[in-house]
Amino acid sequence: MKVLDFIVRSNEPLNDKNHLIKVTPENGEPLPEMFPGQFVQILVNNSHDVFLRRPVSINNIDLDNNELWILVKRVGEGTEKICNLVSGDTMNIIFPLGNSFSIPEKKTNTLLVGGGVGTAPLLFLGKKLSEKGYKPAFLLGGRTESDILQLSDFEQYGDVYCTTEDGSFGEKGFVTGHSVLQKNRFDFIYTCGPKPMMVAVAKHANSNGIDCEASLENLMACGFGACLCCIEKTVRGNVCTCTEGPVFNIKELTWLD
Amino acid sequence: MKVLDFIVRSNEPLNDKNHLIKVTPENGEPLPEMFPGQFVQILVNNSHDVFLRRPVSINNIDLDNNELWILVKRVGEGTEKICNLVSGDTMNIIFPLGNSFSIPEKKTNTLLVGGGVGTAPLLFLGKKLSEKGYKPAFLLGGRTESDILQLSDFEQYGDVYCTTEDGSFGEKGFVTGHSVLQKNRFDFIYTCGPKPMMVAVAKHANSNGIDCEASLENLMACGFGACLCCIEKTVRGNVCTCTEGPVFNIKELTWLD
Amino acid sequence: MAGLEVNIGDLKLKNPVTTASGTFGYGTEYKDFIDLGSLGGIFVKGTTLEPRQGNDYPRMAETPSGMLNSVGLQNKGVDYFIDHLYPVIKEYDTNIIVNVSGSTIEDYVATAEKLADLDKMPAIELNISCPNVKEGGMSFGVSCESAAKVTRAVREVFPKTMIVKLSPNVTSISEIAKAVEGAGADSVSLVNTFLGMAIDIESRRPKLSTTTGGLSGPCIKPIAVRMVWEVYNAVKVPVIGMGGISNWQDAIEFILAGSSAIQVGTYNFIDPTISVKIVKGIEEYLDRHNIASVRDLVGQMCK
Amino acid sequence: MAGLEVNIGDLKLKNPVTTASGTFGYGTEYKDFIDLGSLGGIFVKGTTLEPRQGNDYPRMAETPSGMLNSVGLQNKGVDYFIDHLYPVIKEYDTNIIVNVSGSTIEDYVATAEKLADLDKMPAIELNISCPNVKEGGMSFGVSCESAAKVTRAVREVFPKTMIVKLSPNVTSISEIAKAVEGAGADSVSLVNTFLGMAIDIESRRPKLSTTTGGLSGPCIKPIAVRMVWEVYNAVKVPVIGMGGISNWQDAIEFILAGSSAIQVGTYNFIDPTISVKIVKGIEEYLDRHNIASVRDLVGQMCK
Ligand SMILES: Cc1cc2nc3c(=O)[nH]c(=O)nc-3n(C[C@H](O)[C@H](O)[C@H](O)COP(=O)(O)OP(=O)(O)OC[C@H]3O[C@@H](n4cnc5c(N)ncnc54)[C@H](O)[C@@H]3O)c2cc1C
Ligand SMILES: Cc1cc2nc3c(=O)[nH]c(=O)nc-3n(C[C@H](O)[C@H](O)[C@H](O)COP(=O)(O)OP(=O)(O)OC[C@H]3O[C@@H](n4cnc5c(N)ncnc54)[C@H](O)[C@@H]3O)c2cc1C
Ligand SMILES: Cc1cc2nc3c(=O)[nH]c(=O)nc-3n(C[C@H](O)[C@H](O)[C@H](O)COP(=O)(O)O)c2cc1C
Ligand SMILES: Cc1cc2nc3c(=O)[nH]c(=O)nc-3n(C[C@H](O)[C@H](O)[C@H](O)COP(=O)(O)O)c2cc1C
Ligand code: FES
Ligand code: FES
Repeated sequence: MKVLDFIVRSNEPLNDKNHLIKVTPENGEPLPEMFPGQFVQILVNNSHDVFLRRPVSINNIDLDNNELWILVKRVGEGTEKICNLVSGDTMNIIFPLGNSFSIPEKKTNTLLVGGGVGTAPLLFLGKKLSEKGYKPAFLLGGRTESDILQLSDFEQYGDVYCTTEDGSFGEKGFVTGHSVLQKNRFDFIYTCGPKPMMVAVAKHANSNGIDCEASLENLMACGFGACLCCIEKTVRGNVCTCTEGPVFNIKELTWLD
Repeated sequence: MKVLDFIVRSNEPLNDKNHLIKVTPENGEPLPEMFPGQFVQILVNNSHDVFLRRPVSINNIDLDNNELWILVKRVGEGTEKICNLVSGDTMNIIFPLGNSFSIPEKKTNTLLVGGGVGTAPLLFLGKKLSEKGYKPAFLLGGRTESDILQLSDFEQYGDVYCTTEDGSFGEKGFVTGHSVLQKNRFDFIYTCGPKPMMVAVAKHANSNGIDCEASLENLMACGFGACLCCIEKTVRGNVCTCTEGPVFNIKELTWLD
Repeated sequence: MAGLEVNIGDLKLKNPVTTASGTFGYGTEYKDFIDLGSLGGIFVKGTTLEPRQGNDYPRMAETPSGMLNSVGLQNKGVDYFIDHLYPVIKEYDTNIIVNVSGSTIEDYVATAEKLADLDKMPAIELNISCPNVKEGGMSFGVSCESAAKVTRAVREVFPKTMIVKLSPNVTSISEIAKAVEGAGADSVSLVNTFLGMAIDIESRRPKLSTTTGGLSGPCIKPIAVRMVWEVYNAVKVPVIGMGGISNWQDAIEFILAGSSAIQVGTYNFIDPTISVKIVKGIEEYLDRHNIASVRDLVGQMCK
Repeated sequence: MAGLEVNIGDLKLKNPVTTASGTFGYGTEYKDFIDLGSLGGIFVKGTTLEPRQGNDYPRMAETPSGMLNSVGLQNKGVDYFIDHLYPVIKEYDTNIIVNVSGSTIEDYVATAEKLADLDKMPAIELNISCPNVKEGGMSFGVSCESAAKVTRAVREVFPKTMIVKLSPNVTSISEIAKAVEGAGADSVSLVNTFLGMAIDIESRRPKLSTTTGGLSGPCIKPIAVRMVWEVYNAVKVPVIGMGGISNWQDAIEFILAGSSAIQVGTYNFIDPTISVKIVKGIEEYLDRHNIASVRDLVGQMCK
C-alpha cells in the first residue's frame, strides 16, 4: 500500500454519467503489480461536503503508459468532483487495496457478469484471464444501451453478451435472464454490480453448482483495515470488506440464507 | 441588497499575491448604483475549509461594461480560491453592503491614504471625487515597489505619492512619514489599510485638525447586520461595522484614546 | 399540494420553517432578500430586560463547517423593542417570536410580562441556554431544577405559547426537556449552541474575546438530530428542531427525528434566501412522496 | 532542535503525537505508510475481556467535516490480543497502549489484570466513554460516581500508568476528570466521540444500524479544545487531548489548551501519514518560536 499523487492524463466521458479517467504517478515511479478486484481510495479536493476518501475499483493497468484506469459514475458530490477533473490535475490515491478475484489454476469457462459501473473491475479481470490463455465470456447489463460501457475493450478479451432493461441493446431484461446462461456451460462466475443483481447471480450460480465470486461495495471510511466500518457478515463472522474483500466467494456470504 | 451570481470576465494578477478580478451579473441585469467604501460578500465554492462568505471592497464600477471590480489579496484559503477563479467561472455575491465614504459638499483638498490591498476602495473613491470635480491626492504605501497596486489607474484621478519600506519606490518609510503631508494642506483624509497604519494616519489627522474617515476590516459572519459579530467600539457604544461602517469618522472611534 | 401548516401550542405556523434567534436580526435585515411572509415564523434576537452592549470584539471565529460566536445578547432591551421594533415588525405577515433572555429569574419574568400584553406577539422563546453571558443564560439550562424553576416562574405571567430553548451542553437533554414540560412549557426548541473554543496559534490568544463561545452550523447537525430524537421520545409537547440546517434535506431529517417545526440559523448568513428555499424543498418532498401533511412526517423515522 | 519528549505518569513518549484508539488498528495497518517508530505512542483498538462481533452494518456515515461510527468495540478479546497481537507489536519502537473497554467493572478489572503482566506494555487507557455499546461503555463515563468506581477498581490491579478516557457527552467534563483523578488515574484523555445520528431521508431509516453513533473529525474540534482547556484547569494530572486533529496547527492548538500529548484519530483515514507530518510540524513550530521543549507550551494560551 502506498499513498501517492497521481496526474490525470485523460478524462473521457463514456456517457452522461460515467467517466473513464487515466492517471499516472506524478513522480513517474512505475506502478507496482496490482490484481483485478483491487481498488484505490481517492482523496477528493475542492469540495465543501466530501470529508472521507472515495473507493474506486481498478479498471485497468496500462503498463506501457504506466497508467491506472478508473471508471467513475457520478452519484454524488465526491464522484462529481472526480469526474470534473481535467488532464493535468492531480489526485491523491491510496493503492492498491483489498484482495482480488481468484484466477483458476487450470483453464476454466469463466463468465464475468457486471451491471452498470460494476463492470469496472471486470475489464481488468478479463484481461488477466485472457493473458492466462483462458477465454472469458462477459455478460453486461444496463438499463439502456448507453449504460453498456467499454464494449470494445471487453470484446478484445472474449465474447460479450448484453442485456438492457428497455431492450435497446442485447437481450431485453436482467442479466440473470440472458439465454447464454442456459446455452453455455460456465464453471466460474465473477460478478460486480448492484447488490440485487449480484444476489440474483449468486443464486443462479449456487443452484447450478457454479463457483462464484462477488465484489462488494460496502461503505468505507479508511479502506485499509483500520476503522472496522466496512464489515460484511460472513460464515466466519464479521470481516472487513476492504482487507478480506472486496471479493468474496458467495459461499462465505450470508446472501443465500 | 441583493444576492446574485456573477460571471468572472477577467482575472489579472497584479503581483504574486494580488489579483484584479472583474465580474458581471450572470443574468445581465444592470448594476445598481453603488458608493465608494461599500463592499460585497463573496461565497467561496470548492473549498474544504471555507464556511463563511468573504468580505471584499468594491474597487471600481465600470458602468460601460456593467462590471464590478474587486482587488483580492491571497492571505488564506478563501482569498486563494477567489484568486484562482478564471474567466467564465461564477461567483455568488451579496451586494452592495455597508455605508460609504462621505463626499464633501464643497471642493475640498482630499488625501486618500492606502496601504497594501487597503487601497482597493480608494480607487473607486478617487474616481467619484474626481467626477465631482475635486482633484484628490493619493498616498499609497507598501513594503516594496510591487506592493503599489493600480498606480496608473490612480494617476487618472489625481497626484499619486508613494512610500515603500525598502525605498524601492517613492519615499522610503511609512505613509505617515511622507513629505507631502508636511508640504501640502489637506482638509479631508480617507484611509484604508492595516490597522496600525490607519491609527497612525488618524493620529496625524487629528493632531492637525483634519477631518478623517477610516474603512475598517472587522471579522464578519453575515455582512448585513444580522449576526452582530463585526462590532466596533465607538463613542456611541458597540455598532456593527457591516451596516454602520465599514467607514467611520475617526472621531467616532476609540482609537485616539 | 401537501399541507404545510403546523401548530406549536396555540401558535399556528403556515409552514414549519422559521428562523433562529440571533441569526435573523429582527427580520428587517432579510427584507431585501426574501418575502418574510413566506416563513412560518421569525425568532428575533435575544431580548433582555435592560439594554446590553454584548461582549468585546472579536466575537466570531470560523471553524470546520461552522462558527463560534460570543455576541453575548447585545440588544437594546425589551422597552426599546416594544417601543421601536415591535411597531414595525408586527406588520409582517408571519409570526414574530421574541427570544427572552436574562441573568435572573426576575429578569425573565419581568421581560415576559411586558411582552405578554402585545397583541400580534403570540409566543415567546425562553432562552435558558445562551453560553455567552457571564451570569444566568446557559446555567439555567443545565440543571433540571433551575430549568423548571425559571419556566414555572415565567409560566405564571405569560399565558400565550411559551417555548423553552434547551442547551445541548448537558448529559441528558431529555431530562431537562421533561423538567420544563412539567413546569408548563408548551414546546421545547433545541439546540442552542455548543460551548466551544479556538486558539490562534501564532498569537497564542483565544480567537474570541471571551475565550469560549457558542458553536453552530452544519458541524453540530448530527448531535442536534440525535438530541431532537431523544427529546421527541421523552416529551409530549411539540419539539422545534435546529442545529446546522443548511438545506431542505436537513430540514426533513430534523422533521423525521421529531421536529414539528425547524429553525434555520447560521446558514442564513451564507445564503440569506435559504429559508424560503427550504419551504419549497419540503413541499416538493411531501408531494413526491404523497404525504398529505408535514404533520404526518414528524418523528416518522423508521426504526 | 526543540525537545519533544513528554511524560504521562511513568510513561515516556519520545514526542507528544500518538494515534487514537479505534482509528489506527494495531499499528500494523499503517506500517506501509509510515515509520511507526517515529510516533510517541499508539493507542490500539478497544479491547474487551471476551471477543466481540461489534454492531451490524452499516456502521458509518459521513457528516459535515466528520463522520459517525458505530463499530461497537469489535475485537477478538484480550487473550487473543496477548497471544497473537502483542508478540508482534511489542517489537515496534514506540509505546503501545491498550484501550480497555468493558460492560461491567469486573470486565475492566479482569482485562487490565491480564495486561498488567506484559512487559513492554507501559500503560492502558480505560475507555469509559464508548457510545457504541449497549451496556457499560459510555454509561460509566457520564457520572462522577461510576467513573470513579471503575477507575478505583482497575487502579487496584494495574500498577503501571493508567489513563482514563473521558466522554464529552456530559454537562461538566471537568467534574468527571476530577473524580477519576481522585480515584487514582495517572492521566485523562479526551474526548471520545459525541453521540450523534443521521437519517437517510429517502428510506427514512437511520444511517447507522444502531440509530445513534459516535461523531468524530474536525467538526468536533472547537468543543474538544474547550473541554481540554476546562479539564487542564481542573486537574493536576497530565491531559491527553484529541478530537478532530487534522494537521500540526490543530495539534499546537490542543497543546496550548493544555494537552501534554495529543491523539490523532479520524484523520488517519484521510491521510495515513498525517501523524508523522504532525510530529515534524510541531518541531518546526517550536524551533521557529525558540521554544526549548514542547513541555513549555502545554496550557500556555495567553488569557
Ligand atoms: C471497493 C469499492 C469499489 C468501488 N468501485 C467503484 C468504481 O469503480 N466506480 C464507481 O463509480 N464507484 C465505485 N464504488 C462506489 C463509490 O465508492 C461510490 O459511488 C462513491 O463513494 C460515492 O461518493 P459520492 O460522494 O459521489 O456520493 P455520496 O454523496 O457520498 O452518496 C451518493 C450515494 O452513493 C452511496 N455511497 C456513498 N459512499 C459509498 C461507498 N463508499 N460505497 C458504496 N456506495 C456509496 C450513498 O449511500 C448514496 O446513496 C466502489 C465502492 C467500493 C466500496
Ligand atoms: C469590509 C471589508 C472589506 C475588505 N476588502 C478587502 C479587499 O478589497 N481585498 C482583500 O483582499 N481583502 C479585503 N478584506 C479582507 C478579506 O475579507 C480577508 O482577507 C479574507 O476574509 C480572508 O479570508 P481567507 O480565507 O483568505 O483567510 P483566512 O484563512 O480566513 O484568514 C487569514 C488571515 O486573514 C484574517 N481574516 C480572515 N477573515 C477576515 C475578515 N473578514 N476581515 C479581515 N481579516 C480577516 C485572519 O484573521 C487571518 O489572519 C476586507 C474585509 C472587510 C471586512
Ligand atoms: C451569531 C449568533 C447569535 C445567536 N444569538 C442567539 C440568541 O440571542 N438567542 C438564542 O436563543 N440563540 C442564539 N443563537 C443560537 C441560534 O439561535 C441557534 O440555536 C444555533 O445557532 C444553532 O443553529 P444553527 O446551527 O442553525 O445556527 C445565536 C447563534 C449565532 C450563530
Ligand atoms: C471508527 C472509530 C472507532 C473508534 N473506536 C474507539 C475505541 O475502540 N475505543 C476508544 O476509546 N475510542 C474509539 N474511537 C474514538 C477515537 O479514539 C477518538 O476519541 C475520537 O474519534 C475523536 O478523535 P478524532 O476526531 O481525531 O477522531 C473510535 C473512533 C472512530 C472514528
Ligand atoms: S474501510 Fe476501514 S476497515 Fe474497511
Ligand atoms: S457581520 Fe453580521 S452584523 Fe456585521
